[in-house]
Amino acid sequence: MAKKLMKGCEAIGEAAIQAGCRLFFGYPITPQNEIPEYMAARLPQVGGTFVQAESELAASNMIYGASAAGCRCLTSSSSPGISLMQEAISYMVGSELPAVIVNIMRAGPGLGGILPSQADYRQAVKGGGHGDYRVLVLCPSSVQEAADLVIDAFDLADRYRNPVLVLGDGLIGQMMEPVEFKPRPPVALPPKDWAANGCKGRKPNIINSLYLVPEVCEQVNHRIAARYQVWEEKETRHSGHNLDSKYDLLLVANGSVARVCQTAIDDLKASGVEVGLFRPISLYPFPIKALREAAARAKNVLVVELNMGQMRDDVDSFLQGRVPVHFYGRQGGMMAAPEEVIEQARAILAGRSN
Amino acid sequence: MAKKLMKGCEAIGEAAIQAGCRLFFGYPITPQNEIPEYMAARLPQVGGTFVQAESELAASNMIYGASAAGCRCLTSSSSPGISLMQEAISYMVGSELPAVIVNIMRAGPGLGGILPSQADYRQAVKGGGHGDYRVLVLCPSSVQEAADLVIDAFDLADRYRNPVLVLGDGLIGQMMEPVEFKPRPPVALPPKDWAANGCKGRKPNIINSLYLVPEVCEQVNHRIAARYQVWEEKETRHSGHNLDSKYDLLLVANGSVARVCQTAIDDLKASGVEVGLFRPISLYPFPIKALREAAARAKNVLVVELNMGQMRDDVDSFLQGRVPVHFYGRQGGMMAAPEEVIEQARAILAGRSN
Amino acid sequence: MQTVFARPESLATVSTHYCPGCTHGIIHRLVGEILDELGVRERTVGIAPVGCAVLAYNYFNCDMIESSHGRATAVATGVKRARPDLCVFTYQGDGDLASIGMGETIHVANRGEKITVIFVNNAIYGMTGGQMAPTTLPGQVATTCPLGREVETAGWPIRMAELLASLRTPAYITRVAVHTPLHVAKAKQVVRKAFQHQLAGRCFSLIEFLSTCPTNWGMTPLEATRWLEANMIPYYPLGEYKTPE
Amino acid sequence: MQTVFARPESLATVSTHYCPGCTHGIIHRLVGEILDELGVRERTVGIAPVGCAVLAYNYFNCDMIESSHGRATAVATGVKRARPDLCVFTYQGDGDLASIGMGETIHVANRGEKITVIFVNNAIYGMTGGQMAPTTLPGQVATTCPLGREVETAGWPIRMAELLASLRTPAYITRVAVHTPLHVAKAKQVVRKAFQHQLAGRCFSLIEFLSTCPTNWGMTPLEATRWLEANMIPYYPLGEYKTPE
Amino acid sequence: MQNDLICAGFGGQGVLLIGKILAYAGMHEGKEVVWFPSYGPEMRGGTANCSVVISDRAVGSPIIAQPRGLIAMNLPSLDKFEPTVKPGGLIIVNTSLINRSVQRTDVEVLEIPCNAMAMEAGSARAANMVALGAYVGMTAAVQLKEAEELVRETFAQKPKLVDVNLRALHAGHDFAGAHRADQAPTPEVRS
Amino acid sequence: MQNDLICAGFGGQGVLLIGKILAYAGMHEGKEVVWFPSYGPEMRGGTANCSVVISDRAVGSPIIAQPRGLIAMNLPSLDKFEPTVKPGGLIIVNTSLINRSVQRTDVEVLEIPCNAMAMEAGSARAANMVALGAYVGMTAAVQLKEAEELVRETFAQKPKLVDVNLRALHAGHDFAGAHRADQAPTPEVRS
Amino acid sequence: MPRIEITRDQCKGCELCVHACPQGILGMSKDINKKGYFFAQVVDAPRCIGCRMCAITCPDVAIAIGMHGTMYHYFTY
Amino acid sequence: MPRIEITRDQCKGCELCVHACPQGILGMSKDINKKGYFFAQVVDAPRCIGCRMCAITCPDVAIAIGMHGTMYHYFTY
Ligand SMILES: Cc1ncc(C[n+]2csc(CCOP(=O)(O)OP(=O)(O)O)c2C)c(N)n1
Ligand SMILES: Cc1ncc(C[n+]2csc(CCOP(=O)(O)OP(=O)(O)O)c2C)c(N)n1
Ligand code: SF4
Ligand code: SF4
Ligand code: SF4
Ligand code: SF4
Ligand code: SF4
Ligand code: SF4
Ligand SMILES: [Mg+2]
Ligand SMILES: [Mg+2]
Repeated sequence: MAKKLMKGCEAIGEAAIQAGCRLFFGYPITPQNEIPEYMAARLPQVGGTFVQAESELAASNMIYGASAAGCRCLTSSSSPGISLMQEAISYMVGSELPAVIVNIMRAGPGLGGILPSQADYRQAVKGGGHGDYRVLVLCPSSVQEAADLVIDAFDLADRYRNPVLVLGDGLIGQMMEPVEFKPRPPVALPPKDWAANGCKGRKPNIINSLYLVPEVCEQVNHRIAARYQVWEEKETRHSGHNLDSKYDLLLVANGSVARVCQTAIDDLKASGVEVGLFRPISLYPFPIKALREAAARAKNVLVVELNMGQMRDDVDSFLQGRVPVHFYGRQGGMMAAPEEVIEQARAILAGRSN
Repeated sequence: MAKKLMKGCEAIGEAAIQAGCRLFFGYPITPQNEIPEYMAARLPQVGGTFVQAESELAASNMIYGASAAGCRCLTSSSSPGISLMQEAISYMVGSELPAVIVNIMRAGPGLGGILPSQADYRQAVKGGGHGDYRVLVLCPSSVQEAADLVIDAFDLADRYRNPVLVLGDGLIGQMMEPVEFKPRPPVALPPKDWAANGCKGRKPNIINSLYLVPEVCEQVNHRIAARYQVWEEKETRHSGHNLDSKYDLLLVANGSVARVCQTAIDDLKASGVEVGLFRPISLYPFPIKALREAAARAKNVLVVELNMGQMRDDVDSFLQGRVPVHFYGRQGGMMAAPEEVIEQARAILAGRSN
Repeated sequence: MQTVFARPESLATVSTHYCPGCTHGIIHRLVGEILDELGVRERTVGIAPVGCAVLAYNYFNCDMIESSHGRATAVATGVKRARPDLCVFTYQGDGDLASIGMGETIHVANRGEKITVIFVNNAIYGMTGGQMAPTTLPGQVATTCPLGREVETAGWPIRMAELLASLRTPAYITRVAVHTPLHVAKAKQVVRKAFQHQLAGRCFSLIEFLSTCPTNWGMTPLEATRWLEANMIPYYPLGEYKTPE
Repeated sequence: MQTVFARPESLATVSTHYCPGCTHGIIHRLVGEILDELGVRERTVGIAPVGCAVLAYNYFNCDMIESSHGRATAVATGVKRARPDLCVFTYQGDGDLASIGMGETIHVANRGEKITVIFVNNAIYGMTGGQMAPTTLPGQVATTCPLGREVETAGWPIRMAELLASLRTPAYITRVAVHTPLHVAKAKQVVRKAFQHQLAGRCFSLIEFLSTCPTNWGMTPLEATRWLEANMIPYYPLGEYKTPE
Repeated sequence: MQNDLICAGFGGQGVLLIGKILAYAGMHEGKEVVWFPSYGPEMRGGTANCSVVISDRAVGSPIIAQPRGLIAMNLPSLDKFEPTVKPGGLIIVNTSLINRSVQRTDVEVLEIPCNAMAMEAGSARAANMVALGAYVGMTAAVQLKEAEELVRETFAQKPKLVDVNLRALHAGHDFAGAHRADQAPTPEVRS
Repeated sequence: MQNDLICAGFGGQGVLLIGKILAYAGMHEGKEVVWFPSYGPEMRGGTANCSVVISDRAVGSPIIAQPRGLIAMNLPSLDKFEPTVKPGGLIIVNTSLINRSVQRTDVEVLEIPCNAMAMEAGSARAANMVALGAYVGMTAAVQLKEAEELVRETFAQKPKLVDVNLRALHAGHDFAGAHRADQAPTPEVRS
Repeated sequence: MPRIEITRDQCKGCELCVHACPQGILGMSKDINKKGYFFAQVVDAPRCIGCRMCAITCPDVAIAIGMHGTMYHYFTY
Repeated sequence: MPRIEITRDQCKGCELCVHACPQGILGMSKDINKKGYFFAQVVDAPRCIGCRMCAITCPDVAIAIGMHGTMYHYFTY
């Protein structure tokens, strides 16, 4: 397939289809309406099914059902709608069901605003529902990467039988960039012999998260936690910019705002100042080891986010005080401009800063 | 009022009434059914109103409404039900509405089990809904303390115009202990001149969390964040046990399991081993300073929880590697026994441990 | 010379963000006029939805609460139970009230909360740009049913007035339209009745307004009124569906 | 000698946790018998609710999915849309289906999902210990209405069959009881019909079962059947409310 | 000093009430008390149990892994909890419904036909009071007169039942007294 | 080298399409491109705008605080964005709907009656193509023939419109050419 | 004569079958079963007419019936 | 003669009033108002009968009417 100019939302929809997803259940919400709209038009062309759910609550339980039946399926929403999915997400983890969920974040809390924001970082990486669980969180910073990560998300979800969240914001969802869907080698995945799809020739399968005997419930908790251990070892992803320079300052940023940081770094470089960018792509599991390595070479770290410093808290705790961690953030739908980042960077380099 | 033997749930209900709360909206769920049941019987006696909501989603929006009208009100639920309230909680923060929410936790994720658990720690202290927000989290470890904290919760909610979460588990909710409601001096609180309750003699009031102009939305985010800064300085609470001894090991535990630790410490003391207990009562804002002081005097810290180590992660990050942090947890509705804690403590003291 | 038609006091003197010809504006005005006529503005609390009417809190000149999508009636329940002396209304679109808020809608009606619901059925999701609503007509094109609503997969459009009227509890359920002056005038009587029921302590009342969305229907305002007349009214017959027992 | 009555293959050979005399057990058996008779056990997926029937996944001898409280029909939608070749049913209580799950219930019926819903109306929340249900009768005592349900504040009990039958889409809506052998026999015909509709590709079917809860009604099983006859049937008339067009 | 016990039986046998009366009595005597019911996944209409702790010091966990006392009102309860009782502890067995004897040899056992004795006292439903009386008689965990007072309060609405239940309480207490007199020296069941 | 612009007007004026054509053309020429629409709280049926970046290097933020170019199709758009344009940048003003002139003196201005010229070309709705042609003529951000190709593709379903829109595109391009010829030397609008 | 088999430990003693039997030939035991219930039993087997009322009523599928041919079936089931 | 006041900048040019006026005396301006709309205006004021159709129809409360006494009111409003 040749390069095509696509909105992030459309690329996400197409990526799901490329990944073999034939079912979409979702409810409209800005700024991700183009995902259901794309799917409504596109799925019937490939023999798939689009269902406009009556709510996000229903949508999240529909994917619970479709996944329980052994099929790849997608839902997407934006911040308030994702809050409404927290119970179902907890259930999917408890029932060990794969699922891919896309959150195209907007400003909060409450109704907030519809402009880009990264204020759902904590909800995404800490698990906003009840119980001990996590979802794997992938965070693209371009339309192409959004498409690639969505395809990976389906594989990861199936491999680990756990929901995977693709976390973008209004900027990633709304902007158009060139995208290419290259053929991918097929990935070997465990068979879905646990699915509830008719017990012909075998004992009935049960999809369930209720364990009335606490000893059993405890074991299940351990089994689930073990999965996250594996993730922390094997499934971290990150990227960087100008990391092979001799930088004194390391920026840490993800998603949309990492692009802004990249521009800032290029501009600084043009004026002879070297600054590195560490960009986590998997927000959970966080690439802690790689962050520490990148930070070890810096005198200061500056975390840039579109929130009040949610990832900063994590970076702070991962670096355990080894390097001073500074923060620059915009909130409520405001996007940081490269000039603002440059100013912050210069201030830190000059030794005057927060 | 004389001492009365009450279930934790009943004491919570009565405390709300003592705090002047005359409205309860909620939906049944084990192990907190006694809260709505108590309120259904008790509220009419004091001219109050009990409404069995059709769901937790509805209940949380009903308290949004009652609070917006300027009235004290309560809702309660247990883990899955609290997940369903995350959107409304985010809205209440966004609209700067006071509210008291009780979560009597049970095992998760998913349907999990109905036995005591502390697995919603992260959801509670990190904010399970969307956007940059926090709720103040109070965590009792006895029935009397549950009652006292509920009364405080109403004052705190009104003072800061932010929801306050009282976090107990099935043990706190279901056990009976003696409780006493002592008369309290009235607390001076700001007038609710913002409430939407008829605009006679003034301009209309608007309760809202939508800010379409991102600059304004950003300001609101800052105003809300400033509140949390104040909490971190002024509203932390903690308690301890055997902290004036010369301990080498400090236990950190909250809520129900802190009681178990207390027994373990007493038993250890009886055999000549001194161990301290640091018990955060406010889980957010976490009493970081006090924790650091208590931990500074220890060679090791052991966090004991009824989950996979959610508070441990926080303690770890607060202590920034100054003291080794160990963990012992039970999950899925299992309660740690004093003997288990003693064994862990002895192992650490003897230098063999996780 | 006396003024025989002017902006009611209960409508704030601001311009709305509604598209040209959108009948949301007429419905706002009717509510404002009745609040004026009944003299209850100062003890009224309105609940705004999420939908095109999200900014209704800026348009009504009384205390207003913005609710989350679909939950206006739950919020109204909280307000009315807390302060039974207040006059409480919600203003909700069809996505809000009949899709995501269906559970709350049925239950608020069935509990018989003493509130008045202004329900704006424009057969589409206006605010989010024209997706299918539970009220979108068979064959009607929307962005999430680009080939027109298929009854086979999406079901028949929901008639909320009829559905609610099949419950025993609610007091007053009526469907009106506002696409011609005569309909507007009739609708006004209905709005008055609904609020009067509330003020008289009778329980739940709901008015379903058939409303236009020229923008997302892809029509001029005038075409939209004609489309409403030709397509919506046959499927959504006007009239009183339930009156107090 | 031939066996004329025995446990159907579609019921697992386990003892249920239901209280003595609870008619949940009869309803389970009827479903099991029909799955056997129609020969569809091996292509059936059942959805268990949260309620006393939460462990239904252990009782039916076919693939089963446990859903969250109230969302069984959304889960069923996911299953059926993913695999239209499967026979899909949900089994839900009145709290589950008519309170927290009301939105999902109306919408699944109105979308016309090709599933069969087994709805157990016992006028109470059994599992959580006897709280008021949307179906609790006027004056009936429950732990959250200790003086009996007051219609003034809690509204009239919801008649789900009638409510759903007022929608245009659903194919088959019927109310039955199982408190006498004759009623059980009649109910069985209805269960058969409902599944046959699904297998014939017709859309949504729902059977409302009037069921007893001796434990939370505070009666012996026999008293419970009599109370059901005397109190529930008059308010919840038995019969077919909607049949395929 | 701490007394703790698990009191278990069928749902309708009033085992939770025994526990509450003990807790209340302890409270009235100025002790620290906690009562905790099983609210777990027991079969509906099936078994119920509660733990009670009566102590001189603040009570830690109210969930007692190794209770010092067990009142087993029916067979499933004995089956379930017999192995958990602390060595040296006490098991009270309702022989009216339990047709096997205790296997443990490291505990004290009181076999008492609660239902039969309650019937004699005037109502089969007062079997729980027989057991309560027996427990008080065996352990002196609380004073008998506190228990009496609480029985009076509990049935204040139904005065007819007060006497029946008091009779049952005393019958149990006396039975225990006789048993203790028989067995000397008794193992120390309190600590 | 980077070209970026904001293209703004009423909802129905096709400003988003101008942006998309520029982005596509840039992509076809092997450049890095990003297109980003305003999806903010504009009044329904009110103004719309998008930003486009066409660059030789990977594009950072697609939200352009200080655009190098502005196409203002109506008055509110000029009011809103005139102050943001980078000094030395370019403002294209649709004089058919804008009855004031640009206040800034540090930018290049092209005043062009898009609607009137579109009408001449055959359809008032092609005003956006006049503006597009003018922008390409002024900046050479992309090649005219790429833009032509895309116009053909865009209206492939309605062949009648292809010619009209191509005429409008050329009219705009020619107008810009004439303007540039008039003004020498021009300020550097690219960087 | 039909054969009524009541699985003793499957029975929960609800007595519904006892009331359903038109012949009045079922009764409750004096013993308790493993679950602790007084279980149902056939008291007067020869008078059984094989009508299946008991089995149709039993919520716990504790009753199985075998017989030769059709006997008194009040309705199809 | 009734006085029809159309607040120019409140009008969104929807033309509904133009179609509602039974006298056909409203029309759209050739100018645009501050919001960018061609606004409604009274073209033939003397023929106005004060029926209020235009105002009742206007979704933007852009029309106010003043008059002496009651004129042609087709229905109460
Ligand atoms: C939880 C949640 N889901 C979805 C949305 C997005 N959303 C906003 S308005 C709306 C629908 C509006 O349609 P309707 O209620 O019919 O009102 P209209 O705009 O047509 O007047 C939706 C889906 C949201 N804000 N919150
Ligand atoms: C989200 C959520 N809310 C509440 C509960 C608690 N809960 C479990 S079952 C139930 C109601 C059961 O009543 P019903 O559906 O009528 O079934 P029954 O037990 O009567 O058969 C409730 C409220 C829950 N598990 N999850
Ligand atoms: S989008 Fe539709 S409903 Fe919304 S304001 Fe415009 S015309 Fe009215
Ligand atoms: S509680 Fe009621 S519904 Fe539940 S099993 Fe017992 S009798 Fe049946
Ligand atoms: S088959 Fe009929 S007659 Fe025989 S025992 Fe059963 S109910 Fe009685
Ligand atoms: S109906 Fe079944 S469970 Fe009830 S007593 Fe008879 S055999 Fe036993
Ligand atoms: S009042 Fe009547 S006649 Fe006069 S302008 Fe308005 S609609 Fe026309
Ligand atoms: S109806 Fe109102 S908004 Fe529409 S054109 Fe007339 S005056 Fe203007
Ligand atoms: Mg709508
Ligand atoms: Mg029920």
